[in-house]
Amino acid sequence: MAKELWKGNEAIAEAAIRAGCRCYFGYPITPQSEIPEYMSLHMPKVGGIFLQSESEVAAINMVYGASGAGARVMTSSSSPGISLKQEGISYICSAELPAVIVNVMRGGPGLGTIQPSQGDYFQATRGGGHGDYRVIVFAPANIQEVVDLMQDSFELADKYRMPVMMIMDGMIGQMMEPVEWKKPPVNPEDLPAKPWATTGTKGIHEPKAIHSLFIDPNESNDHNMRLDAKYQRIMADEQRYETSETEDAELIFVAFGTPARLARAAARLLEEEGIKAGVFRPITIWPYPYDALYQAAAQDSVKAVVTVEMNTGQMIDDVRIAVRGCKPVSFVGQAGGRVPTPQEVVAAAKSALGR
Amino acid sequence: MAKELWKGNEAIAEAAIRAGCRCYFGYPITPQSEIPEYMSLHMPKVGGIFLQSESEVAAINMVYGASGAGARVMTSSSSPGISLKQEGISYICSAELPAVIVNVMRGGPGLGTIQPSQGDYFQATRGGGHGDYRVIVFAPANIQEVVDLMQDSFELADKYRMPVMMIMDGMIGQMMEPVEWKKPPVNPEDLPAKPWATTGTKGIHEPKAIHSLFIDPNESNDHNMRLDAKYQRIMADEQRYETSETEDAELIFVAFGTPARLARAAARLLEEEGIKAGVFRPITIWPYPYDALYQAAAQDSVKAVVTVEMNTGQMIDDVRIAVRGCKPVSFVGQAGGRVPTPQEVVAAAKSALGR
Amino acid sequence: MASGKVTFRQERCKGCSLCVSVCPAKIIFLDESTTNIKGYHPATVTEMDRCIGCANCARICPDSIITVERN
Amino acid sequence: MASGKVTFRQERCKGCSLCVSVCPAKIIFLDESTTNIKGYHPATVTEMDRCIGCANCARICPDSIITVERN
Amino acid sequence: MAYNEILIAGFGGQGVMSMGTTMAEAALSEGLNVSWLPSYGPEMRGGTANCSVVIADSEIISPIVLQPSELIAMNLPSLDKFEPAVKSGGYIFVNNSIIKRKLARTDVKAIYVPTLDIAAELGNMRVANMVMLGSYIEATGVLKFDTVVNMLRNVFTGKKAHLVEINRQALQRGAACV
Amino acid sequence: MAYNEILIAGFGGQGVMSMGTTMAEAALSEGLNVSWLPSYGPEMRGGTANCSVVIADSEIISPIVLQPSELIAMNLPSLDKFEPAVKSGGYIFVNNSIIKRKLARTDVKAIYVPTLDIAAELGNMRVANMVMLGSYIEATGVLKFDTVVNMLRNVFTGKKAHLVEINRQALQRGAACV
Amino acid sequence: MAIVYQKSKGLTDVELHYCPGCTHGIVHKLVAETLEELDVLGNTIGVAPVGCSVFAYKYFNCDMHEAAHGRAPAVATGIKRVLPEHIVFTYQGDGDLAAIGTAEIVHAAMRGEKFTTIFINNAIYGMTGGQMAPTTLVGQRATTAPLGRDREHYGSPIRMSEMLATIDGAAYIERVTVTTPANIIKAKRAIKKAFQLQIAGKGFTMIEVLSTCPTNWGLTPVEALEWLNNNMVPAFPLGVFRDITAEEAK
Amino acid sequence: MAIVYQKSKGLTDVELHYCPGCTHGIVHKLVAETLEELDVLGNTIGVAPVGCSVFAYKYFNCDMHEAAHGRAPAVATGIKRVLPEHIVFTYQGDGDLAAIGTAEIVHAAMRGEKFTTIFINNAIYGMTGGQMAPTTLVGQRATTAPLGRDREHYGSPIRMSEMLATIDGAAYIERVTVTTPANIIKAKRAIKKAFQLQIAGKGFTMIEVLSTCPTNWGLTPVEALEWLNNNMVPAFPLGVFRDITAEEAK
Ligand SMILES: Cc1ncc(C[n+]2csc(CCOP(=O)(O)OP(=O)(O)O)c2C)c(N)n1
Ligand SMILES: Cc1ncc(C[n+]2csc(CCOP(=O)(O)OP(=O)(O)O)c2C)c(N)n1
Ligand code: SF4
Ligand code: SF4
Ligand code: SF4
Ligand code: SF4
Ligand code: SF4
Ligand code: SF4
Ligand SMILES: [Mg+2]
Ligand SMILES: [Mg+2]
Repeated sequence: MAKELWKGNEAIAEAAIRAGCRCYFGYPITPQSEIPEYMSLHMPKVGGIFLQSESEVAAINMVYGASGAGARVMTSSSSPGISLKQEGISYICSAELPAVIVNVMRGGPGLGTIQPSQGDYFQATRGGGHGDYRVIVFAPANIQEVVDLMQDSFELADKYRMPVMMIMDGMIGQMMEPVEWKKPPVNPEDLPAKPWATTGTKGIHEPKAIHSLFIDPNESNDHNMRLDAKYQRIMADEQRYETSETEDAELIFVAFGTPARLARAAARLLEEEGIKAGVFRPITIWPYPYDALYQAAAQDSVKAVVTVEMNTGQMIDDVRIAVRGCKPVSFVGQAGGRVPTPQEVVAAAKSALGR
Repeated sequence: MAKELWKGNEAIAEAAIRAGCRCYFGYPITPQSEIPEYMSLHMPKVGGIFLQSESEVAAINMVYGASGAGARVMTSSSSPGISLKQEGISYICSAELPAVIVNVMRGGPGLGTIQPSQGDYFQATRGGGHGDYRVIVFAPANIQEVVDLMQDSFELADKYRMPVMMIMDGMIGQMMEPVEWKKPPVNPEDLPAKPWATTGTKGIHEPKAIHSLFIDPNESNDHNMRLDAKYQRIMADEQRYETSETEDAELIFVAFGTPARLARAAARLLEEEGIKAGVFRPITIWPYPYDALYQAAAQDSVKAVVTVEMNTGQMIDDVRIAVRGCKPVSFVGQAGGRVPTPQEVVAAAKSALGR
Repeated sequence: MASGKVTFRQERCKGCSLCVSVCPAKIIFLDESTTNIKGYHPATVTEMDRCIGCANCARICPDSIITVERN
Repeated sequence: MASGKVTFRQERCKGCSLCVSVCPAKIIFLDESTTNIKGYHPATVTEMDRCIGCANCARICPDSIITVERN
Repeated sequence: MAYNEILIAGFGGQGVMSMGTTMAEAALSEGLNVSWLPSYGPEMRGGTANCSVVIADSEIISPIVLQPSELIAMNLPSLDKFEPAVKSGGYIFVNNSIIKRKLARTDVKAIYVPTLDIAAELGNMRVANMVMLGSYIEATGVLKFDTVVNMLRNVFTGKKAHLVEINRQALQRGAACV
Repeated sequence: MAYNEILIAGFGGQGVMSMGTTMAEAALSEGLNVSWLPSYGPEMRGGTANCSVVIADSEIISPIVLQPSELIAMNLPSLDKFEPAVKSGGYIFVNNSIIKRKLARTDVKAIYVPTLDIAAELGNMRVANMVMLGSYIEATGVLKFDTVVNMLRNVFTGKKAHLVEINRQALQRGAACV
Repeated sequence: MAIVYQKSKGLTDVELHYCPGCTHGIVHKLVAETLEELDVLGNTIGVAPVGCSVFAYKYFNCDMHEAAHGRAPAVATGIKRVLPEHIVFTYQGDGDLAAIGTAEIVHAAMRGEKFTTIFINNAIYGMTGGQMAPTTLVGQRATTAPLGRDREHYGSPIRMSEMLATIDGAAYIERVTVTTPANIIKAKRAIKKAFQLQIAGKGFTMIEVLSTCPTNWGLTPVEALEWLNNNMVPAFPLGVFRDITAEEAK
Repeated sequence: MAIVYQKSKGLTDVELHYCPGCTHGIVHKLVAETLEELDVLGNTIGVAPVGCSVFAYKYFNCDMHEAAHGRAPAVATGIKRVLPEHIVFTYQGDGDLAAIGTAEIVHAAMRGEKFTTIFINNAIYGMTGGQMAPTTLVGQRATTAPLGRDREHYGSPIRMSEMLATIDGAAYIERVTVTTPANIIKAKRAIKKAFQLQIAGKGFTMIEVLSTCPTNWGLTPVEALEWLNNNMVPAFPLGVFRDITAEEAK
């Protein structure tokens, strides 16, 4: 198929519709408002539901209701709005319902800036809400990858009955890039039935209840252990990452999303100076590809690991966990809307190598 | 001073008043409702402000306003309510205002259970809200320690102009234990002035603005870097922890809050079997005492590190980061209201030692 | 006057007395001679012949434990 | 009729024409011969003697850039 | 090393909670370590109430009592629910004014206390819980009789001072049941 | 290896954004890698607009252009703001219909294009941005003239088809300014 | 003899956990009977709140979805938009609906969401132990208002029915109570009308039921009914506050 | 010659970032003039919202506190409770006040919080680029309602002044506009009265100002004023909706 030029946010919305999403609830916030805007125009055309809610809190709870009723449903927001959704996300995880949540990140904390950032890594990977839960988190690095991952997001959400989050810095939402629509669109009618959905007993089945209350400590513990077992399964089966030139590298950059591009540019600059640097890019940041990163870092050739982020250093915790002290780990980044330059990344790499 | 029997939640409230807190906003939620209840009766007696808000979202924003106006202010809630406060906490951090936030944790995720839990470790230490920010987090292990740490909490909040969070499992809020009031009460009038507070220009000073908006990426980056420098300072200066019998131990338990008691009981049981086990208890879980834990774990005598938590394994990430792969790290815990027994902890310890 | 009959699912009675308070015949009382599994003295009627089957008691019983029949 | 005088802080004018629309004397216009630093044709008055000093223009100017004086 | 884990359970209104706090206060004044933990939550709507008390001369490990060394069962559902959990060799105190069955277990010590009957004899149904407490003290020796009475003097002051005596009698009558 | 980082800046309404998307579409149809990124936010309320376009035959590193290889300045504030950032040896295209000053820098190539004057001559003020684009293409050789014209054919169809010609003329007149 | 009253098939056989004499149980029956009579149990999805009625999902004999505190109207919106032919209702307390969930109920009404809300106003936070609600009466004691609600500090109780009746999207709003068998019959009629208007697609419908909380009011169940009549009814007048069918008829 | 009109000292010299002809600037002036005239600038704390007026904290010549989106009434409550002798106001848009911040404004009114709210109703989300607001008119286009607001889907616009006027704690509520010099004078009078009642400790006061958003309405500033007059005023009638001083006088 030919490539088309798409604005990131519109591509996200279109990709969701092509993935069979027929239900969207959201509240405007820069830099992702084009998602609800696109949905408002295009959802009705495919017989889907678009509703602008009174707030992000309401939106996530509408998602909760719609998902319980069996819909393939999505919401999107940007950082402060995602913070407001945390209670609702925790409920959806506990009630084990599928949903896709997009966070087009802006700089924080507080009102911050509407410029791009990756400041919500912790929130996404550690659950900003209360209790023991996880969401699968994809961190695409360009618009094409957003589009490619959207269908997977809905499928994993259904498969594991849990939210899948897609996080990207605001730049990806605002920019235009060429996109190729590789997968055929999903017809929601072809999707497998959801026997757990509350769609009325029809007088046939026993009443169903979607809930997250387990008042008895033993029941609650069992529920948590069951969820944990599911999360362990996902950790085993769903890690994704990409490496470039990591074999026999002297230095490994670790970066997710946009900074991975910068890291590759920096690696090329380093190559010119005779330093072999590779880039390890997690695509799922939860489950985090710990073992793969360890393998890469543990190679004899590797002298240092440098994480590159558009924040003050968040993924570096996971990198440290992965690397298990086998190599020194350091950080280079910019927060709150600034993007590190390849030159800054090169400088950080050299200093990590002691040159 | 003589010991008195206090219910945890009431001791928290009384300790706050004795620490000079004269302003409280909150919303009821089990198992912490006795905090607002106590405040409603006792705040007016000291000329303080108690206001029950319409929601947790409103409460944290009232805290934001009151702190900006110069008050020594506190709010409290339990897990789902703390999730709702995340946006507000992110704002307060960015605007650099002091506040004390108490989370008497219950089992999650979702509505979960009202029974005690430690499921909000990630949320507290990694910032459940958006953007790069941290809060100082105390994790007391009994009511006496809650009381002892309260004054420090307000002082650190003022010193660093940021929220200090105190998290404890619901048991600590609900139980009664003997308490000794060691420190003299603070008279709020004696506290240092807050020149940054918005209390009117009086026609004398330039208008002040409390805000968290840094729209320009460079300004935003600078703001984040300044915050980060503050956090680095706190990491260097404010770590607190307690060790018991860790020297030359064969096994180190790591636990915060109530499970540290269980770990000590387990250590005594192990001793009877000839296994020397020590307990490392972080008192600040952010800043986390990484180096001290590393020192303890790196001793030649140590064969294994076992973390004990009332969740499905959250602090274990920090333990892994601290231990840097120098010793195997494993986990034992119960989630959602159940507390692991000393016997379960002993069994986990033995299996970690391969016995 | 119509004649009625009421039956109580006594093991579920919480002894709240709401039925007692609305019976026009004033024939319902809490049976203090017994305690059900929940620890309450359950509601009962002995002079059933005075029951008019008005269903006031059943209508107000929050626990839906009263069935009323009528001729 | 009172006579007035208006002054515009032209470099801040956004050329919105609100003042133009409310001047009873119809003497305000946007000066198309010039562009200020912000890229707008700023409001101006040439026939100042027809100004009655009613302050309509100043009252409606969202950017508070008009000062009105009157005899 | 004394380490008593006590579970007190019954209907709401039977004075279960205050029996626990009275024990805790007394233990504190004897210089022991102590914790008191109520059960809480919507199950309370159903009308049941229970609390855990731990009294020890060493550090208290957990205020939650899962396997009580002593169970005080004020009603049948509580006995049914918790009898199996009691530690072998422990005590079960049975409020046999309303619990009509005997214990199923034989590896624990049973103390039957007709709390309501005695309270009725004393002319105040509200002291039934103190009758039970008297039995507990006598049987276990965990707390001193005088400490508890002194404690009551602190609780009932002013207009309520006259209540000390009837509570003391209740304790004594309970002790006599052992 | 071609790697062009273009910054286009001016007032809102000068066609800055569409100049950028036109370049991006054309680049795509030439099989090049391309990205387009608008500035956004409340500063837009002030009436300024700018966008970054990157056109390259290799992977695009970042769509943000901090040090443009080519700056297209449609008004004076934009020139003032971005002139210092342009890479040495790069280009600055100056809309000298409204920018009355010359460049301060000497290490960059200056192209002065009287976009409004030419657009006025062509009888449609809205093609001023295409005049500028014509100059850009001609000076840099980054895109082929024909590609851009073909692209315009895709954009202006049906009732608007007649606009292709005037836009083509605008491009040509712009090219002639170089 | 014929059965003239028995437990509704709209309720499951699970025992209610409510305190003795709590009117939550009465209202449950009325909703259940309505669903049974309208023969829509198989086609209904109820939304339970967080509050004493948190376990409502075990009691109603239809599919149920439990919402977060205050968010039942948002959850119901999600459900009803996906299943427009189904019957959807929320069952919410005054803390849930009139405090934390204020925005959600107002906007469900504004959008004219086609579900029915049963609003249990007992002037207190029952579940959490008797804290002040936005509907607590001036002077009424609560665990967070130990000296009684002070008008100067907290204002007067909010009247949600009156407030929501200003909103166009609300089709039917009535305030009832369940203090006597006669009032119970009236309440039932109101609830039924609300569901009927929902089925007719008229818009948002809400029935506010003045209810008791004997436990937290510190009264016996029978005293509580009296207290409600004497104190709550004057502060929260019974009646119909909005009825678009009446307006349409004009 | 004497100066009859000049920029208020209640405004700083910072240039406003608003679009040309946006009435936000007019309302800023009225508030500033009021504070100047009441001589309370040194004693006032304003609360800025998230919306186009997010930078209001740079413009008012008094201490300012910027709130999160919708939460200005909660922030103002915190401030006013700590500093009861100070003057506190919030300045909020319709997305801020009537959507995400619904609960906060309702409960500030209920409690009778003694601050003044300036509510800028421009029937649109200005800052984020013209999305639908709860006050968007039926049929009015918005970027999230590309075919115009559909009553069946979204209900009719919410009238916040009417709704809040049902609340006892509200002392004064009036809706004004700024489309003409005469209306501007009336609006100023309303704003001044609100602040005066705040100073007198009467309770919550709010002035709703029907405003324009020429940019997102796609109209020139002058056309926007006309559109407001022709379309918004009929949907949102001007007038006083609550005035306890009038009630007290009775
Ligand atoms: C986010 C959140 N905040 C607070 C609570 C605690 N909580 C549970 S129910 C409730 C209020 C109950 O009162 P109401 O809604 O009036 O219902 P009632 O129990 O009186 O029927 C509260 C505050 C919670 N579960 N979640
Ligand atoms: C939690 C959160 N949600 C959404 C936003 C994005 N946002 C900023 S302003 C705004 C609405 C602005 O509209 P309004 O309040 O009507 O003010 P106006 O710009 O029209 O004056 C929105 C949705 C945000 N900053 N924070
Ligand atoms: S049916 Fe009527 S008369 Fe019979 S017991 Fe019930 S209330 Fe009394
Ligand atoms: S109303 Fe029902 S629960 Fe109450 S006493 Fe009568 S039968 Fe028992
Ligand atoms: S003061 Fe009146 S007459 Fe003079 S310019 Fe202004 S509007 Fe016109
Ligand atoms: S109203 Fe003010 S900004 Fe608008 S044109 Fe007139 S002077 Fe300029
Ligand atoms: S606490 Fe109150 S509302 Fe809740 S069940 Fe008991 S009586 Fe009913
Ligand atoms: S977008 Fe609208 S409301 Fe915002 S400044 Fe521009 S005209 Fe005013
Ligand atoms: Mg209630
Ligand atoms: Mg608006």
